[in-house]
Amino acid sequence: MAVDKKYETPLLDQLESGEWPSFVKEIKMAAANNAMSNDLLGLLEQSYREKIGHWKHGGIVGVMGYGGGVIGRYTDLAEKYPDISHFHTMRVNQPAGWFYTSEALRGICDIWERHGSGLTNMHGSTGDIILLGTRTEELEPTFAELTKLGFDLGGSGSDVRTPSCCCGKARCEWACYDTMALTYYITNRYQDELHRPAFPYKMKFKMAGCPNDCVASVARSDISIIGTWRDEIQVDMEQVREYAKNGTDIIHEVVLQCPGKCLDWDGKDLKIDNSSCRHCMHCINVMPKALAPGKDRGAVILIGSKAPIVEGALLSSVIFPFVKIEEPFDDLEFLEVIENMWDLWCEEGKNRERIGEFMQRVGLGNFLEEVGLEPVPEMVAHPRENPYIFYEEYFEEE
Amino acid sequence: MAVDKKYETPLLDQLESGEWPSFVKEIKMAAANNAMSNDLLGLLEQSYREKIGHWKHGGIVGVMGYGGGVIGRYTDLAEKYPDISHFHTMRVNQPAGWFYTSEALRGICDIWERHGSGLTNMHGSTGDIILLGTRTEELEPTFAELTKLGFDLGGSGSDVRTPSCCCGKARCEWACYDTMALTYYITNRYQDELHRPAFPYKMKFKMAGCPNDCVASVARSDISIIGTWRDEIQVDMEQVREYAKNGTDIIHEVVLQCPGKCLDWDGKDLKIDNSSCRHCMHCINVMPKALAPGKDRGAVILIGSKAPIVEGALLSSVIFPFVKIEEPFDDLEFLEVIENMWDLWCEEGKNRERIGEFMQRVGLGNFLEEVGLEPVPEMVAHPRENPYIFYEEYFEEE
Amino acid sequence: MAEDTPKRLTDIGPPHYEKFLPPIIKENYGKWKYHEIPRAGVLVHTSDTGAKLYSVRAGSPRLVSTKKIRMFSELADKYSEGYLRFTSRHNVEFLLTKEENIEPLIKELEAMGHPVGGTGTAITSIVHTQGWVHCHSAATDASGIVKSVMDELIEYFKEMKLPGKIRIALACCLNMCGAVHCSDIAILGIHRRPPKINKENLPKMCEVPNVVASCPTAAIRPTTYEGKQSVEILEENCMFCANCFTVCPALPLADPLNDGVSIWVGGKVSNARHEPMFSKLAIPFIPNNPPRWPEVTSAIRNIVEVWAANARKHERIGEWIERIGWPKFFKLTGIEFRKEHIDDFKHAGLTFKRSVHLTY
Amino acid sequence: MAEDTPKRLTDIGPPHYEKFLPPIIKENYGKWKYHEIPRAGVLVHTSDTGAKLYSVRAGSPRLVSTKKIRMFSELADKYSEGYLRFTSRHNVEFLLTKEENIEPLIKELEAMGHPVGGTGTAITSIVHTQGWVHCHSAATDASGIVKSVMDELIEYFKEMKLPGKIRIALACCLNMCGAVHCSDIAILGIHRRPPKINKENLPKMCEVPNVVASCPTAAIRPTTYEGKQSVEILEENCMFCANCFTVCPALPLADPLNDGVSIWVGGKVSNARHEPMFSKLAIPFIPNNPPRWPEVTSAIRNIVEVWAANARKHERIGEWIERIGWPKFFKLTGIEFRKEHIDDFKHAGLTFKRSVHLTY
Ligand code: SRM
Ligand code: SRM
Ligand code: SRM
Ligand code: SRM
Ligand code: SF4
Ligand code: SF4
Ligand code: SF4
Ligand code: SF4
Ligand code: SF4
Ligand code: SF4
Ligand code: SF4
Ligand code: SF4
Repeated sequence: MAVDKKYETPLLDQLESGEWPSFVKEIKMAAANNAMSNDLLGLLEQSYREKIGHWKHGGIVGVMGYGGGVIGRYTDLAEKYPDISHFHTMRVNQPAGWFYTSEALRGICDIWERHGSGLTNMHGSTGDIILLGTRTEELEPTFAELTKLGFDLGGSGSDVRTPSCCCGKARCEWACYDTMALTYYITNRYQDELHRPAFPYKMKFKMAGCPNDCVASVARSDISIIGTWRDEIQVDMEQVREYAKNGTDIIHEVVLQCPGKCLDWDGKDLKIDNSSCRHCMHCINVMPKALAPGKDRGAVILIGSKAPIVEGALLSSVIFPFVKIEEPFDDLEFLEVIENMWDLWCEEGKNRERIGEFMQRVGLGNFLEEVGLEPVPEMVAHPRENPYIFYEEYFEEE
Repeated sequence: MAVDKKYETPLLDQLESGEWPSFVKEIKMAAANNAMSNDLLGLLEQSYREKIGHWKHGGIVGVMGYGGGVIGRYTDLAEKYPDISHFHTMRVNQPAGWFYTSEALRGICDIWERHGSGLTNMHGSTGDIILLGTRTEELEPTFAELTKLGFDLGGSGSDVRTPSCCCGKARCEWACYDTMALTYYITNRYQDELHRPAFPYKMKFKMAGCPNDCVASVARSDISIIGTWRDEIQVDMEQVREYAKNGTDIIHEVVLQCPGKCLDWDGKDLKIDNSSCRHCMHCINVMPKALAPGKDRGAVILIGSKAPIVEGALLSSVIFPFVKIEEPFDDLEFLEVIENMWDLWCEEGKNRERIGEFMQRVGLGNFLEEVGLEPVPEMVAHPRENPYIFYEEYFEEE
Repeated sequence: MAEDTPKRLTDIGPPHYEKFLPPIIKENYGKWKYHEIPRAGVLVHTSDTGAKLYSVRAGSPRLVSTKKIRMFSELADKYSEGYLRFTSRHNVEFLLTKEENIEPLIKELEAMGHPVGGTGTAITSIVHTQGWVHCHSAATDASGIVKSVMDELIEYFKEMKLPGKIRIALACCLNMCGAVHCSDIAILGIHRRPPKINKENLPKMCEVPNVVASCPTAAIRPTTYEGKQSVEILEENCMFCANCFTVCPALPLADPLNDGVSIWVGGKVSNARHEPMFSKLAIPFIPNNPPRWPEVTSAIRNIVEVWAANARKHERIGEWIERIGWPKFFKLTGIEFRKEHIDDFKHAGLTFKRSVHLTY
Repeated sequence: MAEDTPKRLTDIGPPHYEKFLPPIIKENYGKWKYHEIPRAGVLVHTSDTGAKLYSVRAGSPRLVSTKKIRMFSELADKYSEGYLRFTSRHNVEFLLTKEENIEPLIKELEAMGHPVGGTGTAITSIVHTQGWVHCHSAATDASGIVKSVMDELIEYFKEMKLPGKIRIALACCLNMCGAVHCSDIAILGIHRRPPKINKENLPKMCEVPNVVASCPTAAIRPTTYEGKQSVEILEENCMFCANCFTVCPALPLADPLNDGVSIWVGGKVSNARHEPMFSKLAIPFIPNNPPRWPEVTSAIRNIVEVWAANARKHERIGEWIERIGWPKFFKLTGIEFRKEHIDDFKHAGLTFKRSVHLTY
């Protein structure tokens, strides 16, 4: 259905030129047939003119039986832009690795053109397919059609958020474990936790196949699972010499940039002190034809990263220095430990306290004790510098 | 006067053997003629037996008109060891650089054998000559004799503490300013602040001639003055080659260890990117005959280092990235700024709050504003990582 | 149950990814041996079996209409047997088995307005968030700045001519949904005025204890207003984080005159060479200037180009600055160093320069 | 004033150092060109003028009697025209102009029980404090441990056979007068029990608000005892720092059964290569075992020797560990990693391992 109402958008129009693809064109494309998108265009132009947003805090809306997956949104200019008086987002759980067939995509488009704004984010920064903007009464029918197509909603609120991962073994030579298989497994194992918020705050998983961390898991997931190896870097010395011959300055580009200072190059052989290799990937990245991660592969499990609110941003920190990630995933011990952590966090965490903040508040040592993990030096960048030790052991007079 | 009383010291006696010089022998040497030292021996043996000290908090004792320079000390076993019922320490301000003539030393020995225990520390860890142990009534006569000999007391309590310095230009080729002259000057400029505690807490100065920091000033002085240069490292290339010839592995020992990554060595010439040199001294330390600090020399002024109590240990931090230290010292601008800091600290510092802690509490930015310094990037390791900015400027509706 | 009321499906989870993998990937899953990047936007992965997969990456605004998704789908049908994917930075990738399809696909993509590039040492898409398009919390727009910056930097997307990887991200408020805290260059929307208290609504909409607890600087105190529980704000303690607004809609901070963006530099996520690093403040404030935020785009071009001209190969912005020192960064970029740059939050003391490792 | 009541001198400051400088130093002040270390304990400084100064460095227990000072003075008269100095680490140095005096001086010093060494990559004297000899606050003795450790390590004082500089320090309580917080190896006296409250004396001797404020962990609360202001201590909040004892003598912590030392490693002060670093906890607790603290001496020998066997040239302990990683340090030294090693003070989170830069 064509849309009659037409807004002047002199400011937004300026964002149609230039070589980078234009989101304004996208909104206009949708607006041609969609009243919601058309009103969005008008509203956005007004925001550009006034330099202020026009959205209100969302109330709680969603689909029956779920507590997450929908972000409620209403404009504060509903009289002027009635078609976006509701403009809720549906978060649809993407397939692991963001692989699609054209057919599957068209299925989603069909649904969303019927029930929503015809606008999406491919993808949201957590990883979901974001269906951007619809009315409350459309949520349930959209959901029914999505599930029929084989898609389910993702997380929002204080639940497990939609796990995501790098393409891993599907398209990368460095994947040290099967990121997509694990992501699929974890997403299914925690369907209940994902759809029904019961935690003190959100809980994100991200799976990266190697230390390059192409999903930024160390920076933005409560549980970061990052592939690595613990034996020796695989070397094809002929290929190393090939790189040197073809212009790679191995001393300056590789040896001098190795953080473990474990490389040496005499013009013929690359010597690697694997025992102080930090598994940073740099030498492998520079010479992918010559070097590869070792054969004894697995992952490091880290927890706790998050954005700055309230205590300052955190990166995830190591709790398992190395685990094998092999089928059957049901036997993965670290997942049980994570579940213990959730129990503890649910019991003792404060409202809106992420697990990384919680762990810091109770102290890593105490936290480990509670969840039944032994402290190991891999968990710290370095031992304490201050002498403020809560000694728990002491002798008593006999 | 020979001492009759004799203690059995089977535990301490065990510390007379071994190649390292024995403090027990020193106490015994003194104890032969000195009743205080003799009682100290008995007391110390008891401490060794019981694994506990036997000293009480000192009350306030001192010489007339001074608030510092004496540490009062009493044993809790005064009946058993009456000669050390008082056992106060006098801190005597050492000559800059700890240079002495045998004559001067004998003068001090003469005084201390007459008035005290005959035991000293050469020196205390702040730098003073420590005259270890005497009675209250001996303080004034000792002081009179010391001043007659040309020596004065050092600091203690909440005052300027005895400044100290490395030997600098007297015996080191790397001194970038005259540490001993500056120390002498500062000690005299602040005689009043040194002898009459009027600060919230102690205030230590340490002067090091170059970034090697042979007096550990960066770790243990409220004001650390560390020599450096800002032009190019002086190079005698012939001598560099000489080192290489004599076995210095310039690539591994120097180039690879340069923190600024500013060196390169092709077997003939050492290339230095002085613009990213961090003035760490390493290359110069390894090849003292070949390299030397530049000619445009001066110092970095840092403030705030201290031991851990209460907020955790601090290293000093930069407040003047580079100042020239040239006579007349009366014109040194940074000393005026330090005096401003003292005023601010006296007004707003809490009791027992060192200036480093104070600066952190009020915020470096505010602190600079109050003392009239412009913020420069040299003052920080890096700009803030959190977005919690107290913006002070904003626009107002016209 | 009657035949025609279908069972309501829940908790089915996402579709299994295998359904969407092209045969070449299924066959070579876990067998990839190495990759090459013959030109910006094209990756060639070679398998142990000798098989070769050609991935063609095109830029996307992320905010895409279903129409555009249909257009992508058509291209996929034409050139890559219907298989395509999106990347973790929201680019679209077509998964080709035929080398000869690369060039025609690129032509069509570019004709559609989707430049091909973003691989290797090219600048790739800007991870970003909702802004004025959908979020109540935004201090700036997201898509508009991203479009403007990418237009400005387009040559670096289309060619791989930089010394190392560089990742730009944008978040429209301190919640940082764009996870900008670890980016080479981050654009962050900021407020500069304390919340305005909607006294009428606050008691109805918000739990006072939660509101008080939400403030990291203890700027919020409980009080009463017309007999009802309310809050007051100590303006001099507020650093405009909007956390109170997140828990209480009656405390909006948006202010057209004083909202804008800050620029941060030197973060990274990968473990390559240096451990992951947070971004650090470069430019404390640039006012919102829609539709094209020219001050922001030129500030970013400047940083990119100064880095490009001075960094060593593989050195990311943070590593480069660590080598040359922050004073040099400010000097080379001409950015003014101000009080705002100096940390005064929890670990502030640890950011002071506690050595004489200085450059002159 | 009568002739025989001398004017009381005050604020005269220290004697001018020039009075004590040997002529060769006065003449070459600021002109030194380079130095050499022909053997442990001997420094040769050569001036622009060609003059050469020979410094002979001997170990000292620091706690020296006036008799010993007189003996040093005699040696100075005999070999160095009466000139000598002490170093910032309490060694004594004789300042010779005659090369031929070096050997006889060394002989006499060694005969007196003062080994010569401590230069370059030798281990030099241990900076230390008062201990049971003079301080009320000590959790251990200072001089006794120092003597025992130096006896154990004497070969490393007399020869320069280590990979780099190594600085050992001792402090007998957390006040850290020995400034051990930045030492390659630090020995730190510690308590492990909370203060015992001397209820009778406390009201007389201490200001309750000061006492309460002194506690970094808020373990002290005001209370009353027999009608007078007093304090109580929440034992589980106390980490035994003794700061309360420093401000209040009625709160002693010393406990023969539970006092002892902890060992810290990896600090440094110089700017050479790495910026200054704090020492980090290696061994949380070793009980006091006078007179020779054998567990301490062997722990330190172990650390020194593991470092010596594994470090690269010039690499100090902290730099070496930074290269190989802490897990490797614990493995190589055989020291057990325990809960106590994990920081839980103010900046604890910053010490967690926030990357996958791990060695296996
Ligand atoms: C849609 C999305 C941004 C986008 O455009 O991609 C988003 C949008 C919102 N985020 Fe987010 N966050 C999104 C990914 C993130 C990320 C990145 C990530 O997940 O990798 C982060 C940083 C990582 C982290 O979790 O810390 C993030 C950190 C936050 C925070 C701060 C959380 C914290 O602990 O500091 C909030 C505030 C809150 O939770 O109340 C927040 C809150 C919000 C809310 C719900 C606003 C609010 O206060 O209620 C936003 C709804 C916007 C809207 O109107 O649609 N969002 N949010 C992302 C989710 C899409 C998806 O499901 O795929
Ligand atoms: C004598 C000396 C140790 C030694 O054997 O060398 C010493 C001895 C004492 N120091 Fe100290 N400090 C001595 C240098 C230091 C240093 C090192 C330095 O100055 O370079 C430090 C660390 C650096 C610093 O200032 O932070 C130091 C940090 C402390 C502290 C902790 C201060 C803090 O802010 O954390 C205290 C506690 C206090 O001030 O109440 C302290 C307190 C004490 C007291 C006065 C004990 C007390 O609580 O009242 C000790 C008297 C011992 C006695 O009975 O003689 N002493 N004290 C040093 C002074 C000798 C001299 O004048 O040359
Ligand atoms: C497709 C994608 C994964 C996915 O499942 O979607 C991916 C794919 C590859 N990454 Fe990545 N990375 C992808 C996001 C990332 C991210 C995440 C991010 O940017 O948010 C990172 C971390 C960035 C950071 O540190 O801030 C990332 C850090 C790397 C690195 C480390 C580079 C460095 O020097 O720090 C490499 C190694 C290299 O390129 O030499 C790498 C290498 C690769 C390789 C070469 C791996 C391979 O052999 O296939 C792939 C092609 C890279 C290229 O674009 O040149 N990838 N890569 C992501 C593409 C995003 C995009 O559209 O541009
Ligand atoms: C005499 C003394 C200064 C004084 O005025 O008393 C001194 C004198 C020299 N120091 Fe030092 N340093 C002295 C304490 C220090 C300290 C302070 C401390 O240990 O408490 C440091 C900082 C230690 C630290 O970082 O923890 C210190 C760090 C250095 C360094 C840096 C070494 C490094 O690699 O970190 C050098 C350079 C070198 O040796 O290569 C150095 C070099 C030198 C030179 C070679 C300078 C010169 O050209 O004359 C002198 C002979 C050193 C030697 O012993 O081999 N000096 N030196 C101090 C002797 C102490 C002693 O008796 O052992
Ligand atoms: S994280 Fe590693 S395995 Fe995954 S796509 Fe990136 S480089 Fe490949
Ligand atoms: S992976 Fe990194 S640390 Fe290991 S050898 Fe290669 S460059 Fe060095
Ligand atoms: S600090 Fe520098 S100038 Fe002073 S003695 Fe040490 S090396 Fe020489
Ligand atoms: S002084 Fe240090 S930073 Fe400068 S060139 Fe020498 S080794 Fe490098
Ligand atoms: S960053 Fe802030 S304004 Fe932007 S989408 Fe996230 S919550 Fe909303
Ligand atoms: S904006 Fe942040 S700092 Fe200001 S009152 Fe709200 S929560 Fe507190
Ligand atoms: S370290 Fe503690 S016990 Fe030792 S002298 Fe200093 S204050 Fe006294
Ligand atoms: S010893 Fe320290 S932690 Fe314990 S009560 Fe006293 S001041 Fe507090």
